Amino acid sequence: MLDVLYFIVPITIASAAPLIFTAIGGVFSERSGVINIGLEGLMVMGAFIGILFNLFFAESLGAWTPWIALLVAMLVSALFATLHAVASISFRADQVVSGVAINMLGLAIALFSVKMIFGKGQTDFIQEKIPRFNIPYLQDIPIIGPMFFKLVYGSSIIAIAVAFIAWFVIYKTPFGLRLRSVGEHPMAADTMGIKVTKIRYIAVIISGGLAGIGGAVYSQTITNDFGHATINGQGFMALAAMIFGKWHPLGAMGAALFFGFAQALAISSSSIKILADIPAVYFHIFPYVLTILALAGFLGKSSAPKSLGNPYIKGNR
Amino acid sequence: ACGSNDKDNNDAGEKPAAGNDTEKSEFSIAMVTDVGGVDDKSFNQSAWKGVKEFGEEQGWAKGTGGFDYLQSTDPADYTTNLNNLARRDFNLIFGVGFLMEDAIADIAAQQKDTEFAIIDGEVDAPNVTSILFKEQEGGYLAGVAAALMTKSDKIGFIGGMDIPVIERFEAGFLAGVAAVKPEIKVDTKYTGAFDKAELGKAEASRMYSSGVDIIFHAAGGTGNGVFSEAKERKQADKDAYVWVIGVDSDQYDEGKVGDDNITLTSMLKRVDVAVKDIAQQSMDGKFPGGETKVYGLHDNGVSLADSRGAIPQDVLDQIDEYAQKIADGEVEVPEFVEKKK
Amino acid sequence: MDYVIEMLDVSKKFGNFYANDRITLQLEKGEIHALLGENGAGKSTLMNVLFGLYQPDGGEIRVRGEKVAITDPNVANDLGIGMVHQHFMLVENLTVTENIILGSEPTKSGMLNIKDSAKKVAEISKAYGLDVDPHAKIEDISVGMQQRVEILKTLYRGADILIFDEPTASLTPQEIEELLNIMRKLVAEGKSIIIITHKLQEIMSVSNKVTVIRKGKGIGTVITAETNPEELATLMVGRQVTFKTEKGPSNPTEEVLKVEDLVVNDYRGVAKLKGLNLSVRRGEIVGIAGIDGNGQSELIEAITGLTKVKSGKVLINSVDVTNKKPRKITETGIGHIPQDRHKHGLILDFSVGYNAALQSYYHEPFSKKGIMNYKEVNEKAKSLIEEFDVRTQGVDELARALSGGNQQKLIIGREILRNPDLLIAALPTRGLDVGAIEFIHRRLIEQRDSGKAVLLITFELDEVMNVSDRISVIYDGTIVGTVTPQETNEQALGLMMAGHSKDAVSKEQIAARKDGDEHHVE
Amino acid sequence: MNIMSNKMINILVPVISIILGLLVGAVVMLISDYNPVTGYIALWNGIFGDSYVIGETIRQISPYILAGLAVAFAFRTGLFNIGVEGQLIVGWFAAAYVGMAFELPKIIHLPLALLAAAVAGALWGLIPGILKATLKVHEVIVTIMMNYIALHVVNALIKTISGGGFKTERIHETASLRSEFLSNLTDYSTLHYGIFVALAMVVVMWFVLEKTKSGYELKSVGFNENASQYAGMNVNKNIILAMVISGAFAGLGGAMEALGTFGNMSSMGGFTGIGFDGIAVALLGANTPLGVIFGATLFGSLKYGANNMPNAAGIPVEIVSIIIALVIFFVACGYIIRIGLIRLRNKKEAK
Ligand SMILES: Nc1ncnc2c1ncn2[C@@H]1O[C@H](COP(=O)(O)OP(=O)(O)OP(=O)(O)O)[C@@H](O)[C@H]1O
Ligand SMILES: Nc1ncnc2c1ncn2[C@@H]1O[C@H](COP(=O)(O)OP(=O)(O)OP(=O)(O)O)[C@@H](O)[C@H]1O
Ligand SMILES: [Mg+2]
Ligand SMILES: [Mg+2]
Repeated sequence: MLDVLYFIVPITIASAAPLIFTAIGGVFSERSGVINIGLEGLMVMGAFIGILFNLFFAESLGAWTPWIALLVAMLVSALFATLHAVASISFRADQVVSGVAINMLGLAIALFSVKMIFGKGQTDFIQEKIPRFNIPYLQDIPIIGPMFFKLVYGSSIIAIAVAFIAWFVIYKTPFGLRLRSVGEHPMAADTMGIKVTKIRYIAVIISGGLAGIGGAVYSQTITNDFGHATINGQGFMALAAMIFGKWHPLGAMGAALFFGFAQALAISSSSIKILADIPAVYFHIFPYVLTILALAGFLGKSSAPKSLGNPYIKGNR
Repeated sequence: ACGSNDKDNNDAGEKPAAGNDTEKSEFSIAMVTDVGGVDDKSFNQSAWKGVKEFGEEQGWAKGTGGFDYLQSTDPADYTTNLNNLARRDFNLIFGVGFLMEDAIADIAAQQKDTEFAIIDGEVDAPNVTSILFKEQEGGYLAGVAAALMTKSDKIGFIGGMDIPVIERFEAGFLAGVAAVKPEIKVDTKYTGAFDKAELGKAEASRMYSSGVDIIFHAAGGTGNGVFSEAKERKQADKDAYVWVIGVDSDQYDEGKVGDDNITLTSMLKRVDVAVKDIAQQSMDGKFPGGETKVYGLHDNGVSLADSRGAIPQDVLDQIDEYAQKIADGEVEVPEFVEKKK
Repeated sequence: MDYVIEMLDVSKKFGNFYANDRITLQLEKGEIHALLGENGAGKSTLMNVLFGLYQPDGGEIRVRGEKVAITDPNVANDLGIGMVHQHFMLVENLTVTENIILGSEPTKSGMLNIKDSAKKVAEISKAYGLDVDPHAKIEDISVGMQQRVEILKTLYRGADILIFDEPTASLTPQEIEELLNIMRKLVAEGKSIIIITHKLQEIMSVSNKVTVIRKGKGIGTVITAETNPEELATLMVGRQVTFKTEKGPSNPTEEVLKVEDLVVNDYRGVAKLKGLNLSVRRGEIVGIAGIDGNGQSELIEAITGLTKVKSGKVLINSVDVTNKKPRKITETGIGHIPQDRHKHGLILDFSVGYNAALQSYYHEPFSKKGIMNYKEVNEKAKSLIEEFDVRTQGVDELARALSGGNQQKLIIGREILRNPDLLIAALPTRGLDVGAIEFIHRRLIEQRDSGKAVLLITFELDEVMNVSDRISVIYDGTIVGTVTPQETNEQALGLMMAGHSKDAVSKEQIAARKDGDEHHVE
Repeated sequence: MNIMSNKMINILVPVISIILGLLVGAVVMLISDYNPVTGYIALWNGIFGDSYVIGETIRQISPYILAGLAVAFAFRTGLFNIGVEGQLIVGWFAAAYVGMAFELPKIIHLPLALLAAAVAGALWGLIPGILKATLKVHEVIVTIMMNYIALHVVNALIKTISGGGFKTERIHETASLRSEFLSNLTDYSTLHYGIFVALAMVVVMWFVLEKTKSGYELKSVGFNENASQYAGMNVNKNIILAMVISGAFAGLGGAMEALGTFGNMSSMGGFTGIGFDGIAVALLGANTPLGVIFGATLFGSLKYGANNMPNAAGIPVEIVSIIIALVIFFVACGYIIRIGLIRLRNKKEAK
């Protein structure tokens, strides 16, 4: 039994990490009132840039490479998200369409660049991966140690830290207060002298940065190269995690962990002998069914920010 | 970069043409990829390798009248791409992948003067040759290698989607393992997808954690996760005994961990060999239309890649013995997995 | 003259339409200046210009003698101008304190300093007698308290010029009285106030001067002490307005609505109606007087089937409709003018024509076998527009584009034209100008005179006194007493609304009879 | 007379958006050393070049119309159906199954297969609809999950009914949308009658929304649940109905593939993408039935015509995807173009 947990817990955390980053990015954007269905495209960009940077700078940067690659991926995706910001905030584009365009554009640009740079459909494999390590002392704690502190990715720790930092920023700082007010009632915020447009830009750019990290974590821990299928659907899962988590950073983290858990549970239970006769398809759909059941269990409306999706037009009521 | 030197000769788009058609040959060949593209490190790439090498050997240029390919971005593109090439008067057109069966059947019926070949699929038409591979024979050798190399006597197989081609890999692999060590029960899992690396990784993690030391994957991009997991284990512990057996092409590069490599070997599926073979026959006027050609060990259609020292020579010798038995017809490798109850 | 604000010949255009056409308004230090005009006259627009939400298309603004350009609310804040908006500018899921400090948040090492802020909020609220709970969420507090939060927001920023845009529209009489006192206190402290309101008695009681605008143009400024409500109304509307709606004696016949021992719980399971009894007969208007939150909403929702009844009975024309589907109940003969016209009364994104059919679209001739006949729908809507004087571009205009008064007329027309036996009118005149109010009151009385029953729910004492034939006072989920307007007065009602029983009140009344004579509305 | 009437602006906005997208695409091509003129000629020829490609373009548009209708219909009733993809997949399977499993006269078989697709899609929409209506579960998450479930379940079903294979048998001729006539007309393209089904559904959506009592209710609930409840409508029923109808449109989109383009269904390695593209199609068309035709035409033509760019101009498909994305992006930004046009008009009028 414990063995199962020793397997499930680390897998859960590791596979949740990219979703946590991205979903929290989504929380920032949507809390400011801007729908971000483009998370997928932003992740693609991050995954691509992470690998690209890693491949080119591994020689000179050594073990630091994956970490700096995360930063670079963050910057590039943040820049890319600016496109979504301009369209949906300044140009009042339909935020969903703009997001769909971001998804298409992200993948197209990344794949085109791969073709141009590598002359083939996917990149080479990186050698400097995000490392896994044992946390001294903590790993020796019985039961908990092997579950949480053995062979952990640094990126997983950062993901969890980011969730708490995001919670802190959104609920404990002036910026967070403004962010929330802008997403709920932008006109009220405006009358209080808050620059609605500025806050929304910042939020969307943050969402790009975090989704970029999410993508780069994924590509640098799981695939180790970048190709057309590296990111396929994780952005949408992150979107689901964000909604499941009720637009709350810790909720989003919880939901991402839940997805990872459901997946790990399916994998581990499929190897249990008595379940061996059950057709594989049941295990394949298990995580998704479990999610739906869990949602149905969490009664109550999810509370989307009230102005989500509405461009703010000064003086309109 | 590439392709910008097109001297386009679009005559009202009637027959869109590309490339410099200076040296038009009598015979020309082309192929349509499935959605993977010609650099998918898998059968598309291998098929294109065959087409290209064949064309270059004849001194042709890429483009109409020589050799060329079209990439499909969507299964709905198959027929149009095939039709497109047929209308550009290629003599022999390859369709790559079982998903193209129906499209080839349709177009072959329309374009009766063009010869077609379907890779990995079967189409019954007088102007179509079907090319199949005995993946089970390659899988068998992989199984032999795994069984000979395992220290824990625990071996894993990770498949992508649960479809007949992959089942042939599995069936052969199981048979190969059983031939060496019948007591080993291979841990077999299908992830249900070719593009979910995180599933491959999680599945591999579970297997390695349970003591498995060699995993054969036939799971495309999902397999990336298998490599990733193995490499991390190797990185964390240089002495860890973990291996992956690659599939389709030589996946040695995927296995690099610093100075080590966790790729034990790869099971090669030599689509290029088959493509060249059929192209030659067609050019010689001996196109085996209406026939199904099955390429196995014997025809060099499947084989194991160079293990670059990962497998010691004495083991390689033993593998060769098994290979010989298959080639001699002494061993018949099953195509299907015996239904587990 | 020492003007703190001078708006000189200010104009504001929307497209080609002048919402403000060279309006002048001058505010003295320490004065309460009322701004009066019909719905859509341009009052809010003018104030939004002053607050920097709109940019004027002409004229100039001086603040304390200096010419200024108020390019956004920040500038207004810096100039010491604060505004309490017609539709509250509060973020519902934030706390009182958070709403107040928003935009100029005090921090402690980068973190919001909620503790000190709350303390400061508490201090200011105490200083001005503005009772609020600094830690409550806006969505959980009453409208009156939200109003006070709005005021605190301006005071917190040190505003000494305060704009109130229709602050009393949704307050109870008690809250209004409180608010007017607060205003008096504020000017006593040296602040200056502009107030927009449609209630002339408020203007008379609290303001020093009144500026009247009509259809975007300034009509003039008068000194309150030198005018009277009739003159103001005439200035504003451009014709005579009668205040006390003429109505003959009622002639009630059989009972249409009977409510017996009604118990309704809210979603938390707390009882909101605790065994309420009520009866309305044909040919009478029964007014429900009471302070907001004593069960009025639940009563209406229970009658109309929008909420579940725990126990008790609702009978309409002797048919038991308890816990029946809303449509079933409507069909039994109820018309309902809902309290919140945007939330319940209209589909704002539907056209006027579509909205006119909201309660009857499923009937012939508007639809037949599942197919709509929009020609009929629009024909009907046209006659409604005609009959109820709904000012609109036409049946295809979106309901959203109508002013509040006209939206209300549309709803009332829709409900009355269905010819219901019982018309429930909840706060039917909220936010409307006197002209519109007069119109609506007349309609309610017409209904009564044609033998229908009317149930009027209102927070306005003079409305309930003027229009009702009987008044039932609701308090804490029950009816504490039913009186006729003739046998009571506003003080007595006020006491009953605070929970005193009818008998207790009439004893007090005898003592208070002497000054009762003086009390006569306007 | 106006120099530019509002109507003209309404037409100009998307046109300019498309031109802008193509212009930026041209810049991208120039930067990457391709000839944009050649590229666009190839694109044009790939869409309109001859009757064959026109046939194929129209064929490609059909499922986009249906996917677009599905998304648009849900949007009009206040729901965001990201699950069109999954509904389309189950519709595809249902049509393919009915098409192969029964032997019936065409007049019964084809409608039955279409109906099966619609019903399957509708059922797939029913689940998120019920969860939304009864338990307030957010439809976006449920539909995303339902997409994955559809993919795996359908793959498993294909394996089962094909006896361990990877594709269903070909449908019988009696269930096929394929048309000798249309095919001959377009030089043996795979154009099939599906486009008429799609257009019929456009009319159906228009009719349902604009002409029926249900449409009135659906729109009403989409705009304001509270007022709809006040008006005696059954809000929950309408939410479920909306998802069901939306799903039925999506399911029919799958039937286009099953009965027209492919004639069967193969195991799917991943999503078709049509459902996700349907989101863009719907919103480009402002969620109106006619708009969906515009969106689908734009999307379908670019997507299909793009295939000719590598073929005829040697330009990699990825560039084409970039261009498509840019066009969508600019169409989405139509507002700013509109403002620009109005400014321009006012300036001219001033003179
Ligand atoms: N954002 C806007 N766009 C277009 N027209 C507007 C806008 N805001 C106000 N108007 C128009 O300006 C006129 C004045 O509106 P305003 O809100 O100032 O009226 P008001 O006097 O405050 O009315 P009320 O007493 O109902 O609050 C209205 O007729 C309205 O049509
Ligand atoms: N989106 C809009 N577009 C055009 N005009 C608008 C819009 N919103 C409001 N208006 C105009 O603004 C004016 C005032 O609207 P508002 O809703 O404030 O009416 P009101 O009478 O002030 O309502 P209330 O009774 O709530 O005080 C209306 O005359 C209306 O024509
Ligand atoms: Mg106003
Ligand atoms: Mg008003």
